[in-house]
Amino acid sequence: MDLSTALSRARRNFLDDWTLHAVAIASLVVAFLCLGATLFAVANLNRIAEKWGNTQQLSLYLKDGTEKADVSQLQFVLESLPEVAAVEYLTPAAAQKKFLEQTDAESDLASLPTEVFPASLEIKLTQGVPEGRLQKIIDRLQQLAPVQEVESYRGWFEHLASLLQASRWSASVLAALVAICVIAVIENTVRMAIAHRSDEIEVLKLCGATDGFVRMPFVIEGAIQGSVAALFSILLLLVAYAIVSGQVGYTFATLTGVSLTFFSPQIGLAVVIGGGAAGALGSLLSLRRYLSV
Amino acid sequence: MDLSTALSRARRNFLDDWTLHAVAIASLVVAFLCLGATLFAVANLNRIAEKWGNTQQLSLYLKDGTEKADVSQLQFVLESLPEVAAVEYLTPAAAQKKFLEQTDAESDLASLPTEVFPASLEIKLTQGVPEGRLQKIIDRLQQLAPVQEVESYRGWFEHLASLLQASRWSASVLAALVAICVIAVIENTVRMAIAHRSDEIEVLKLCGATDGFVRMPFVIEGAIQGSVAALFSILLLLVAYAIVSGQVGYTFATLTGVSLTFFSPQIGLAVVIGGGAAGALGSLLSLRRYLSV
Amino acid sequence: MTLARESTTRSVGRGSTSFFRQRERPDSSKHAKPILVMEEVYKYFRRDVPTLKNVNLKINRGEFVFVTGPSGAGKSTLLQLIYRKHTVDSGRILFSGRDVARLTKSSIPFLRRNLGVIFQDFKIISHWSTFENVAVALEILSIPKRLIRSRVAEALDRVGLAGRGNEHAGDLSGGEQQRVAIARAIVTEPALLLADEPTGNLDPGLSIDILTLFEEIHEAGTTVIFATHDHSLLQAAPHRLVMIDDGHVIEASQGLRAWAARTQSMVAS
Amino acid sequence: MTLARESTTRSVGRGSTSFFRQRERPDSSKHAKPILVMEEVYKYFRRDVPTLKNVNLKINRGEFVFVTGPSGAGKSTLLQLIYRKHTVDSGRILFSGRDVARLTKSSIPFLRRNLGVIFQDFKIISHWSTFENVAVALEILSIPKRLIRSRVAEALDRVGLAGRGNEHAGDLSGGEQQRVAIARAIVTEPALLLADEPTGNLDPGLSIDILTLFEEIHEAGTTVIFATHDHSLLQAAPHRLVMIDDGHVIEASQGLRAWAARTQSMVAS
Ligand SMILES: Nc1ncnc2c1ncn2[C@@H]1O[C@H](COP(=O)(O)OP(=O)(O)OP(=O)(O)O)[C@@H](O)[C@H]1O
Ligand SMILES: Nc1ncnc2c1ncn2[C@@H]1O[C@H](COP(=O)(O)OP(=O)(O)OP(=O)(O)O)[C@@H](O)[C@H]1O
Ligand SMILES: [Mg+2]
Ligand SMILES: [Mg+2]
Repeated sequence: MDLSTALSRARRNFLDDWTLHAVAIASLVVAFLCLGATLFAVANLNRIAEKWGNTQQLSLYLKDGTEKADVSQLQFVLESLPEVAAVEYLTPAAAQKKFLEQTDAESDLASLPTEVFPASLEIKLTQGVPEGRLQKIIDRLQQLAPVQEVESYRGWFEHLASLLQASRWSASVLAALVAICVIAVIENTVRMAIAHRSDEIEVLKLCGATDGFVRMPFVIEGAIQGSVAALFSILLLLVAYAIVSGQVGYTFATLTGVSLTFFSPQIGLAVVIGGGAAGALGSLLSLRRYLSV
Repeated sequence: MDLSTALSRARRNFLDDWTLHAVAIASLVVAFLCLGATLFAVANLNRIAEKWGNTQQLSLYLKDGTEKADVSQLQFVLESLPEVAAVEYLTPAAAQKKFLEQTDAESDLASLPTEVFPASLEIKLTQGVPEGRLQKIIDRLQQLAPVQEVESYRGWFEHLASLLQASRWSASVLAALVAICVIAVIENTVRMAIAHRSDEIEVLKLCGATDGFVRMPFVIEGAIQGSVAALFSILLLLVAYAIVSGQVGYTFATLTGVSLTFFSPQIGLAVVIGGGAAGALGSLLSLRRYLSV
Repeated sequence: MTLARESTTRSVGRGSTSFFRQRERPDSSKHAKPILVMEEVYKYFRRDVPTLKNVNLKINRGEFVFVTGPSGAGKSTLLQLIYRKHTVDSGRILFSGRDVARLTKSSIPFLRRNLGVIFQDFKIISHWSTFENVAVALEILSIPKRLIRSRVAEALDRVGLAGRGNEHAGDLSGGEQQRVAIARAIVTEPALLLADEPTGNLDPGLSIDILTLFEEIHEAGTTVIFATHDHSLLQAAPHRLVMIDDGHVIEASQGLRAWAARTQSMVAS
Repeated sequence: MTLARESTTRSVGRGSTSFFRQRERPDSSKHAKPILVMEEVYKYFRRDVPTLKNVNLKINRGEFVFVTGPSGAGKSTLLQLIYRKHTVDSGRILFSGRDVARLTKSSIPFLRRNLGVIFQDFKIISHWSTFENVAVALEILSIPKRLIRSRVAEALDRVGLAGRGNEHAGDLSGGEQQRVAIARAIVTEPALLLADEPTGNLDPGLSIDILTLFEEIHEAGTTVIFATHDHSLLQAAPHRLVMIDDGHVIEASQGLRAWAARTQSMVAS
């Protein structure tokens, strides 16, 4: 069974009913667009999660009149804890500035006196500190002399984390669904092609063609369809991204603090290769199920 | 051409190659799932937009020591403007309370003296005030004696509005895409069915069957496939909604202030009927293109 | 020829059992006229060489006509022009006085409902049962299920396949499939029966049986055009004979026996 | 019978031009043995009635055997058992000494490469050209394109379709399609040629030509099994005759002429 014969037969089959293949590729492009869009969303969600996950933090509000030496000592102790990534000392003036930045309103609050903002230690935690451990640290810190209050932002982070988790979860479900869909479409297309050329297949078999000879062109067709559709849909996504990214990307960046990015070329290549593999696989499954003479 | 013959022939065709129809319905279910999810997203985005659109507002910060009578008069004048939906007077105490609620942190800011919060008039605008008109109103208000400053939150609203606009825009593009996809899938399926039973069609034609006689079963099949797929995908979405809504719905509600809702039964019915119509249409298109003896 | 003439006369009294025939041809005065007229018919499949040249043929209601000629002569093409699978390139074909070539696309089905065609390649649906293959011709006419059942059973009986209605048509032998095709053509009791090589897959005994069946149907008033290579059939039944040779249609009723005998002896040599 | 014996002897010197035949059967001592042996073969399509009963048949390398019998007798079934479209229900079929029924699925193709089969329903791909339909048999054997072209042209020439390779097979007449099927079967120069009603759509003159072609191929050493209804062919060529009747296979070489004459006279009456 030589490849050149198989290729030329695949080419002939393709030309014979190119509309079938065109429609199949179109369906696959839709499926891959879903997959691509999902990957895109997941990639950006991951970036958000990473960024926001990194900024998991505690604020340690200090009692008025705490001495500079006490603060330094406290900072040193905190920095030696394994869960702590960084500690920043915020003077009342700095706190006021940051507060005004965050409220983003040029309101009368600008006239608040600096003294109403307490000095604080902003503690960035390492990623993945377990809940119980965090609570313990907070309890311990609360008992320190210069500490007036510990702010852990936990309510907010729990909300955010659950939303991200749900998004990532539904994204991977969707990705799996799309993969199944691709295999199903290819399988169906090949099934159609088999039904369409059942007379040819019968003649081939009756003339002494081996199973490999009969199957090879279908597998080649499936692989080509899968990879062409994947490639095409990535290009479409890129175009759509280029068109939309300006406006949406800005809004996205200002809302999340993370700039929108397309997934990496490696992932794109993986999608194309995966598309070809899924095509060949769908083809083989279909042949196994529907091709018997 | 009587319907009962057509129905029984459609039934026979369906049983003859039910796998083809099953696969077609499966593809359609995927397509309708996309459509349903999109409708779901659009419905909820609309609710957010409505709610947030309704809360488009101005804050009129008053100079310290403005008399109660001046405030009342100002409030009366403002309420008579056609662009204004409601005006609320916020005393410094109320402003402080609201501020603390919004910052959502039990921080030291609670100890801010009430005086630092200026009294204000919170103006809710009607929906759809044009940009130019809004600017004029703001300029006019700025010149009034008791007004210290006008806060229009425009930067924030522009971001939000552009995000919503982009979402709605891409959602409707997706919906159109899905509709095309449904017609394409049905068309393709019918084309396959035609190719599959081209010998039967030839015999029918040669025995004197009218076009209607030949076509009717295909149209019925297309309509049934389309509506069954639509119905099935809505049921699937409902199940998914029931499973997910608890956790995600809570996060969504806390983030947006709008509770997650499923689209209305009317829209569901419209999708099913539309699915049937798209099926019949796809079928007819396919027949017109591929059925000729 | 004498036989054929006789049956033309006899055909006056036929058709009273078939509501279809009555519905389709209520005008009883028509049967005096020829059922099929071909005037200067040309058919080109290749630009320069016509497959049929200047064919003039008149077939009367109730006639039985053999069409013969070598492979590739144009016998099937002649029949295909009548049932509008192809259209003539020039000339005209009148069926019951109407020009077949000028029928609109939507009235072709009604032409075909007056014809029973046995195709050279059978055109049997192999994944249907024998019964379904025959019944389809009646379903098209919206005949009630009950009636379909009895008429299909009768037609299968006539071609020697009684009681085999439930068999998968694809599993039948070549000759059996051919007989299913015959049953489908005769079950509607058409006005004109076009048989393209209907005995090519049948043994001599069965061929004669089928020929006899066609003669019975013909006796009942149906016009039959019978394309065949089988010279023993031509010898067995003394009907009008039309030969297609090099695109020309030649009436061969006179020299029939001599010609057939010549071919026969040639074959036996 | 005498003729057949002679050609068996003559077949010693054949095959030197076909690399395929050489590759597949390098053992030259084999040709002394029978090429096909059927021993107590039964085939049931329906539970109670066997289509073939206790068939015992031995065909020597280089023989020419006619198979005949009424429609539905089991002629096609007999051939189908040989090329493993069906398997026997009991008994065994030895092709070149190997049991066909016990071939694994993956070695069936190699059995079929030694056979040339002309199917009763042609099995021509109507959307391929005539050339492609014939060439496919060689493509399967991975023969170089150049060689394919010349061998297909030669085969088409032998069946009287020279220069018509580019025509759409679906547009050919019934007889022309049948000849394409014949060309496809003979183009591989198989060891055994199974012809199922290969002249059903051909006129008497062409039938004789095709029979002559088969006899030529037979002269060159190929074993031929020729199933037919056409009694004039049986008369024209005095080969071994096997009849299938009621499932039984009967050697009819002795009474052939008498029987054929009887049928002929019956048909002519
Ligand atoms: N649709 C077509 N397109 C092109 N050529 C055609 C078409 N149909 C028939 N022909 C050619 O016209 C000629 C006559 O064909 P036709 O089928 O009428 O022959 P026939 O007399 O029925 O032969 P046979 O006895 O072999 O069936 C043949 O050479 C055939 O190739
Ligand atoms: N695959 C099958 N399934 C069931 N029955 C079959 C199958 N193939 C053949 N038969 C039956 O077996 C009998 C013999 O068929 P076969 O095709 O061998 O006949 P034949 O001698 O070739 O007849 P013909 O001359 O009509 O071609 C027939 O009655 C047929 O219906
Ligand atoms: Mg013909
Ligand atoms: Mg047979």
